[in-house]
Amino acid sequence: MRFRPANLVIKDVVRETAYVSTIRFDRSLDPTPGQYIMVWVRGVDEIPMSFSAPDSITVHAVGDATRALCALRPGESVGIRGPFGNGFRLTGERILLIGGGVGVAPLAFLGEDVKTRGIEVTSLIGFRCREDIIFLDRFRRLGDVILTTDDGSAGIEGRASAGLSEIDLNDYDQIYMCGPEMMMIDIIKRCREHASRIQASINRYFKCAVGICGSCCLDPEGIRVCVEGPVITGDRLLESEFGRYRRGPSGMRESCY
Amino acid sequence: MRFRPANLVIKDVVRETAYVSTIRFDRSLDPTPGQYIMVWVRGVDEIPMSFSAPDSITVHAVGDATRALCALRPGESVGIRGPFGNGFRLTGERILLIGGGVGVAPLAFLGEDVKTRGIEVTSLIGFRCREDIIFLDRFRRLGDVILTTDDGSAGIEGRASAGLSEIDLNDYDQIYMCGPEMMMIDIIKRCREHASRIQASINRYFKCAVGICGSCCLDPEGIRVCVEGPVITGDRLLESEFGRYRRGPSGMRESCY
Amino acid sequence: MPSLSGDVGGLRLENPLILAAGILGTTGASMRRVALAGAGAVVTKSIGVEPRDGHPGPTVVRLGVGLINAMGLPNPSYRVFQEEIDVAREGGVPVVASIFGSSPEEFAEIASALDADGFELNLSCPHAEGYGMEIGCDPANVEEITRAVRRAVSVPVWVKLTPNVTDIRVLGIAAQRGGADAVVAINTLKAMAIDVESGYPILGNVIGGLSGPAIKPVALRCVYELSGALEIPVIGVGGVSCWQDAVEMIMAGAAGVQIGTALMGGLEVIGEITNGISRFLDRKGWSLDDIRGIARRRGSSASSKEYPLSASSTTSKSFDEGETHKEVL
Amino acid sequence: MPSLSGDVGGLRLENPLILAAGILGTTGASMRRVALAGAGAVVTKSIGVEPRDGHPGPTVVRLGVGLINAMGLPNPSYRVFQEEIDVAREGGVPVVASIFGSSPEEFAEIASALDADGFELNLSCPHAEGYGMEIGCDPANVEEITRAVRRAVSVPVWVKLTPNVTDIRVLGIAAQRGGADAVVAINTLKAMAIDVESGYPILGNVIGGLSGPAIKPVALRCVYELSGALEIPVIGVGGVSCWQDAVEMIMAGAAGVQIGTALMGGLEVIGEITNGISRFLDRKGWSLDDIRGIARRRGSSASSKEYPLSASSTTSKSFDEGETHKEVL
Ligand SMILES: Cc1cc2nc3c(=O)[nH]c(=O)nc-3n(C[C@H](O)[C@H](O)[C@H](O)COP(=O)(O)OP(=O)(O)OC[C@H]3O[C@@H](n4cnc5c(N)ncnc54)[C@H](O)[C@@H]3O)c2cc1C
Ligand SMILES: Cc1cc2nc3c(=O)[nH]c(=O)nc-3n(C[C@H](O)[C@H](O)[C@H](O)COP(=O)(O)OP(=O)(O)OC[C@H]3O[C@@H](n4cnc5c(N)ncnc54)[C@H](O)[C@@H]3O)c2cc1C
Ligand SMILES: Cc1cc2nc3c(=O)[nH]c(=O)nc-3n(C[C@H](O)[C@H](O)[C@H](O)COP(=O)(O)O)c2cc1C
Ligand SMILES: Cc1cc2nc3c(=O)[nH]c(=O)nc-3n(C[C@H](O)[C@H](O)[C@H](O)COP(=O)(O)O)c2cc1C
Ligand code: FES
Ligand code: FES
Repeated sequence: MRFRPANLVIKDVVRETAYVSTIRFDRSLDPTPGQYIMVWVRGVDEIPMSFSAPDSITVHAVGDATRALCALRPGESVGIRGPFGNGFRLTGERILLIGGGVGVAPLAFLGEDVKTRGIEVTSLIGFRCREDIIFLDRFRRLGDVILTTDDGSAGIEGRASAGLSEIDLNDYDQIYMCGPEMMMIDIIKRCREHASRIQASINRYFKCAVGICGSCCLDPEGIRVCVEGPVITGDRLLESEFGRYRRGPSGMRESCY
Repeated sequence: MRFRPANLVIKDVVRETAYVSTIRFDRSLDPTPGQYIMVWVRGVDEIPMSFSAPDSITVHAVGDATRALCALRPGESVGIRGPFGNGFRLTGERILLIGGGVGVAPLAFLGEDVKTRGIEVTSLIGFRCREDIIFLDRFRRLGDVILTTDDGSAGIEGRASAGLSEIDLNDYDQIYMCGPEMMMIDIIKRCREHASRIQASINRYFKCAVGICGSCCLDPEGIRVCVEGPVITGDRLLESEFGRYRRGPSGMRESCY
Repeated sequence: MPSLSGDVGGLRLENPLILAAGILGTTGASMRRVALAGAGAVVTKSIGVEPRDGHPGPTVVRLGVGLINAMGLPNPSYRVFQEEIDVAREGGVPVVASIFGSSPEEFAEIASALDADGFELNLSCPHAEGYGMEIGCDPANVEEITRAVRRAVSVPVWVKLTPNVTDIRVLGIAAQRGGADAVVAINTLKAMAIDVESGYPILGNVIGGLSGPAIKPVALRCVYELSGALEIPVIGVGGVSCWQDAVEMIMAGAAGVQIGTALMGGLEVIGEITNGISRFLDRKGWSLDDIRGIARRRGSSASSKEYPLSASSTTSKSFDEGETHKEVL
Repeated sequence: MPSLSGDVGGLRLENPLILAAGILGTTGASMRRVALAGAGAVVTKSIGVEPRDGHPGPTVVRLGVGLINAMGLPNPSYRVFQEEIDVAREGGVPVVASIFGSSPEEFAEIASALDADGFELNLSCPHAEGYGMEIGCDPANVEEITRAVRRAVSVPVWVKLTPNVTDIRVLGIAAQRGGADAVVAINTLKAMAIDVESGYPILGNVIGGLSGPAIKPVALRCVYELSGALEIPVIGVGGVSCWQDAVEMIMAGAAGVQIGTALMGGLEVIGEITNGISRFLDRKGWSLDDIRGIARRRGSSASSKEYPLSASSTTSKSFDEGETHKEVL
């Protein structure tokens, strides 16, 4: 078993939007969709990133590490630990993907992965505006797509939840979700009766990523999201802190966004 | 792999002579004949001992540790590391065993082991006197036995080498030997032409038994007897310190006996 | 099954296995979960005066022989931590608050403000400037800080010592003089790892603390030395990952045993260890008191070259070979 | 293939990999064999004034993470050891005599009497009363002993330091002040193991020294600290078992790398490591000088949060996954 950070060379960096880039490595890490890696941007920090494909991550530049990551060029390298986490559990014949913002990345990977097994995929994806849209082609290739933008500059106007009216959730064996916490909890609450069929990839503050430091634990069960997640079912999320608060790097409670 | 001393419970202790006892453990360690274990007599010392059977050692009480070992009773236990070492390499259809004193112990085990494979075994075993004889029955069950005693109180009078005249070494594919160093070197020198067909189990001062401390190294090649031995071929011994000197616990050269 | 309950450093525990500081100890819920998984007590993450985010990542390096961490004492400060302790207490076992500060006053301030079943003074973290071992290497500091907390609270006070010194007994004696109810040994060993592909030290903080199987032989030696030198109990910690490790610690003289890095393998290890200890005592017909410190009694006969005591009158068959010491993570 | 030759602590070596003291160093023949297997230099078993048989057995405990030994400095005394050095020299590489004593006079007596290519002063063995770390923990002793030997001989003098102290740099500075040509770090960590079946400490001497993979993270930290504090070279030792370990040591600042416990796996490891270093340098287009101490240069950028330097412009395909760090014995 490999323990230390592996050196991964960047093959190409595709600018998806002004703030989002896809970084493709020169080899696949053979992840399950929904799994993540800890990406060490040397000299800066180490941060969790979901796979957007077996050999890529899609990064929203929001701070030091993500900015440094997006600034790397082909031929440069990062250290990675992982793949870690449970990933999405595949079940059923017809599935729905609900994503928001850069959260659509692991869903695109999931959709492409299950498509090869003949599963029927519908996607509901939301962005802030037309300029923020990523991976629309990837989702279209998978099946029906419902697109929303907060400002109505493309697709249905409103949050992703605005697209829910276009579909009947009973049609889907399983619902996979990734996006901003408030978006996800909002949808889970709206369709409580389907909560046990929802698998959501969530964010918490990860430090060790090996289930030992306690940084990522979810109240009130103390779920270690870094190893028992990041994919958690909707019913467990409903009974948790999710959507109410989260913890920052110090362990201090913060509001979620 | 097991690293620490294993706890071995003593099943019975058979007094073979006034100074020699066979200690049988309650389970076999699955050794190859010629291999040895480090026997930790707790509170005293840890010493190397060849197997006299898959589940036993035969101990000549010569000092603190061997005396303490012989004084243990059934139900008591020792710590053991091993089996270690190369053991005898089986080759040929007809073999000769040449043993002296407690050195006959690993040969009895070897003989019984090869006998099950239909190999023809002849034994030449020497003791100081009738009272010191051990395992005569075990060797008789294997095939022809030539017995010598230094004082002539049983068998041929003289050292084991005195029995050599009774046999033609050319009859044997391989010659296995264990006993006092001077006896062994004497025989190897007498039959130089057979030296490459001789496998002798030799003693050196073992401390670590894992090939690292350097205590057991044989000049001039620096053979680590604890891991590359204790069985060494006659031709290599002829070119070595064997029979000329050995080293004590400090590494100081001593005469051999 | 023999009882594993008893007094450990002034606390009555159902079993001697205790969650180590800084392991799954950030939230009350996660400590409660560890308690429900079978720990005899839990120790919180080390809590200080002000909130700290900790060092930049990577904060851990996993090795085959253990883990190096440089978390950097992240904590939300004692001002918001009482609620976590209260939730942790729902686990039904004593909750010991690990605390750190840069002076006796800071330590006393935190201890006075928190309601916990005991306090563990972190005088041993090897990677936080101005805290932990930086002050805990000096016996005068250890004594003074212990005394300050001892005066401030009425619950048991444990002092966690660093092994990164020439003679850990000197620190133990200082803690005892300051009025500690127990010492806890050991915190991590100062260590580092380098990424050969890039030449970068892996940890964001460059230097961190080594834990896990690698340090158990050192921890055991410290527990043995301390328990021979002190009158107060010693709580052993460092690399315990199977019941044999815990038994070794107790045989070296430990009153209790903490577990940290091994929880990386899941919380089940807690039950495995406590069950393992029970089965071992059962097989041997021994009690915890029989084996506590036995190594010193045996060890002294080694040098006097007496005849060995019989190790056991049971057959080795009952010793399942599958139960050999698990030496590696 | 890039050259691995260079000056290490005052000796010109064909490669920086050196046999550690006390490993296969009792007889000249065995050291010659190690030299012929590819070591750049060999260090002898530590030699004293009088013959010593060493401690009763067991003298080693093998663990999954390393080895604990308490040999007890067995040696035949310097009076009979010259012949071994002479035989060892037939291996064609420098032979460094490791020596120990209880006073500057004893050290100087032994060094003056032996003809070797260098001397390594054992001020660090953790399990011999009156010798090794018992005197080597005190910087005043280290300086005085180093000076005494420095005056007595004209060949390079290396001082081997113990990690069982609060700050190893203090000892390094003392050695440097005493006139050492290099320091060697580290000797083993004080440790023990207990047999749970019987309660006996396993080692005949109860306490011994931990070596092997378990201590490499600590050794690396010591080398890093020393090379940042000293002007004289640092020779790294402790747990090196694969080429990556050796490269890590050099990146931490080591001028040379010693190898001990890993030889338990056979002498072939010497060639594997030197070849591995060569292939690595080749792939990266780097020299030994390029990578020596690189971790400090990289590490300082970490705290200043600068943008990262590119780690490498080669593809990771050339990094054979089979060549991952071997963390365990
Ligand atoms: C399982 C998981 C998968 C993720 N996948 C993606 C992805 O595919 N694409 C993407 O762009 N982002 C992803 N993120 C979020 C990403 O990790 C953060 O945006 C990143 O860590 C920010 O770091 P920074 O230094 O750029 O910003 P900072 O300025 O340091 O932080 C910005 C915010 O990011 C969050 N954050 C920072 N560090 C961490 C951390 N170590 N763990 C969790 N959150 C952190 C905090 O909430 C912080 O407020 C994922 C997070 C998790 C937990
Ligand atoms: C591979 C090997 C297999 C052996 N097999 C047997 C056997 O089957 N039966 C048997 O009776 N003896 C055997 N011996 C010899 C046995 O190990 C010694 O007799 C024993 O170690 C003596 O220990 P003591 O404490 O009783 O005596 P001591 O008084 O300590 O020593 C007596 C003599 O035994 C030798 N000796 C002591 N310790 C060691 C040691 N650690 N390694 C090697 N030699 C040592 C020394 O030459 C010493 O002079 C074997 C030795 C070796 C190396
Ligand atoms: C990730 C991590 C965080 C730690 N945090 C703390 C801490 O906050 N306070 C403390 O006293 N010790 C802390 N420690 C040290 C442990 O409590 C323990 O002393 C050490 O890890 C050795 O035990 P182990 O080998 O069982 O992990 C931490 C250890 C690790 C691995
Ligand atoms: C069996 C053994 C014997 C040793 N003897 C000595 C010695 O005589 N003098 C010395 O300075 N160091 C001695 N050491 C320490 C080693 O030289 C080295 O510093 C230590 O083992 C760490 O390196 P390693 O992990 O590569 O073994 C010995 C180590 C072992 C394992
Ligand atoms: S990030 Fe450390 S436990 Fe999850
Ligand atoms: S006994 Fe140590 S090398 Fe053979």
